[in-house]
Amino acid sequence: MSINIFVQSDSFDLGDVSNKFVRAQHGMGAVVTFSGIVRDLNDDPLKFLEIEHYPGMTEKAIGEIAKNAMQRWSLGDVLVIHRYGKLSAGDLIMMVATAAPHRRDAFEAAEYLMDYLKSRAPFWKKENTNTMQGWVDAKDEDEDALSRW
Amino acid sequence: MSINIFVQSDSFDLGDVSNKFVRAQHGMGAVVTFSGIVRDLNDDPLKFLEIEHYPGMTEKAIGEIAKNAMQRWSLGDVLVIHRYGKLSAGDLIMMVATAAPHRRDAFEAAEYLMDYLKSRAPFWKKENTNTMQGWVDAKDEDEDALSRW
Amino acid sequence: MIKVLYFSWVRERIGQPQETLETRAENVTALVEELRRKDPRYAMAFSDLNALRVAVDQVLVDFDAPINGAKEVAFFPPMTGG
Amino acid sequence: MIKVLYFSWVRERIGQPQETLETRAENVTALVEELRRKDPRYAMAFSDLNALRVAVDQVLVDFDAPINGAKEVAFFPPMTGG
Repeated sequence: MSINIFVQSDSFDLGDVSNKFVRAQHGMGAVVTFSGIVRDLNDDPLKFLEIEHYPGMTEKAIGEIAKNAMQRWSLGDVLVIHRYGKLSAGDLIMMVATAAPHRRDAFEAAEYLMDYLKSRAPFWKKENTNTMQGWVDAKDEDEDALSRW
Repeated sequence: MSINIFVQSDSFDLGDVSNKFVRAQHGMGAVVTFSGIVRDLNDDPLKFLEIEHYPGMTEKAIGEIAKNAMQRWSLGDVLVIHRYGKLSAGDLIMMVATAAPHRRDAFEAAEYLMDYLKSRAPFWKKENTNTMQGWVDAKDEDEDALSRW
Repeated sequence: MIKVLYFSWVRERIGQPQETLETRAENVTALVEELRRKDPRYAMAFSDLNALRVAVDQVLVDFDAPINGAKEVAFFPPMTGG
Repeated sequence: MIKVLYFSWVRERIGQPQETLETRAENVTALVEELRRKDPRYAMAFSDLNALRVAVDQVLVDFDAPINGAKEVAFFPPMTGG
């Protein structure tokens, strides 16, 4: 039952990470992964997405979220990878992986991690196109999602 | 927005499948995968798990479940792989993958697929140990899980 | 003529995975009655219908479903996929 | 001496990512008042506290949180991770 957190500018290989994650589990019947992908903008194509973060606090905040998930559900390992820096449409921004004896725990823990990462981990996104650059606003629905837990 | 279903005795590579699945998506911000793993038994080690299925109906039933998910959520592709035959502890039994513009749809669709696969896709599991062999009973909680949808 | 399939412990109790039958049964329940009379193995396999599920032409149905014109009927315990 | 960090558009409006300040403010609100008086750029960045979040020593807190003994205070808009 270990927590692994990587905050990095480098890309990562979802497949490779997923396979290693599954192989490291014992007694677990369920593994859930979530991957976040940079979406293109509809009318004004994205040149790049820039992700800023707060070094130090980021790792601390994600660590707290993961620890809370571990206490709340019966889990094996928990993994979080989150990138910062310049990304292009189609790039993987981040992923989480959760393992559990039973599927419901793995699913709920992954959703919980995502809901908290969205609005409690110190990342900010700036979209850059040929015509504009602007910070992505936080959505009310992301803040509201926390009331579920 | 395509549905891909594979019912097979061969093993599959979760990582490889996940990477190809992500690369095939356009305009999707979220990909969720679920993997089911053969758990070992606590006291009496598993020699092997045998999965029987109903050829023809299996593909049809999973296809219906996936089509219903497509209608219910805003999704990109949906993938289901389910193995039959002899498996050992630690082997991957099955996986689902869902893509969606937003995370909630990808998560809910994956949970929906899993809940229906559990008790509406014609598979049966027989555990074989050194001292016994027996069919795995369906759980009431799996039947109850469908009431959520 | 109708094809009847058995899976999991239903198959094991009856001793074969499938058979082809001549039947005048109009629904699943009537077919089950015919099968029960064939042999004690069938009577045992079909002793508790609550423990069984049935599919007609590969679609899950209730035991009062009609089977007129159906090509295949399958009997099995509750499914355990995933 | 306290380190003050700015992220996202707060950093852009203020024109620097961080600075070290001598302050006698006892809580975040008092520190914000001092910063507002420094320069119009600060006044603009801190014009609507509802649009801002604050962390003291890397933990998210409310604006009435004390900063006595704190090493760093960070101001930023609501986070958009994931």
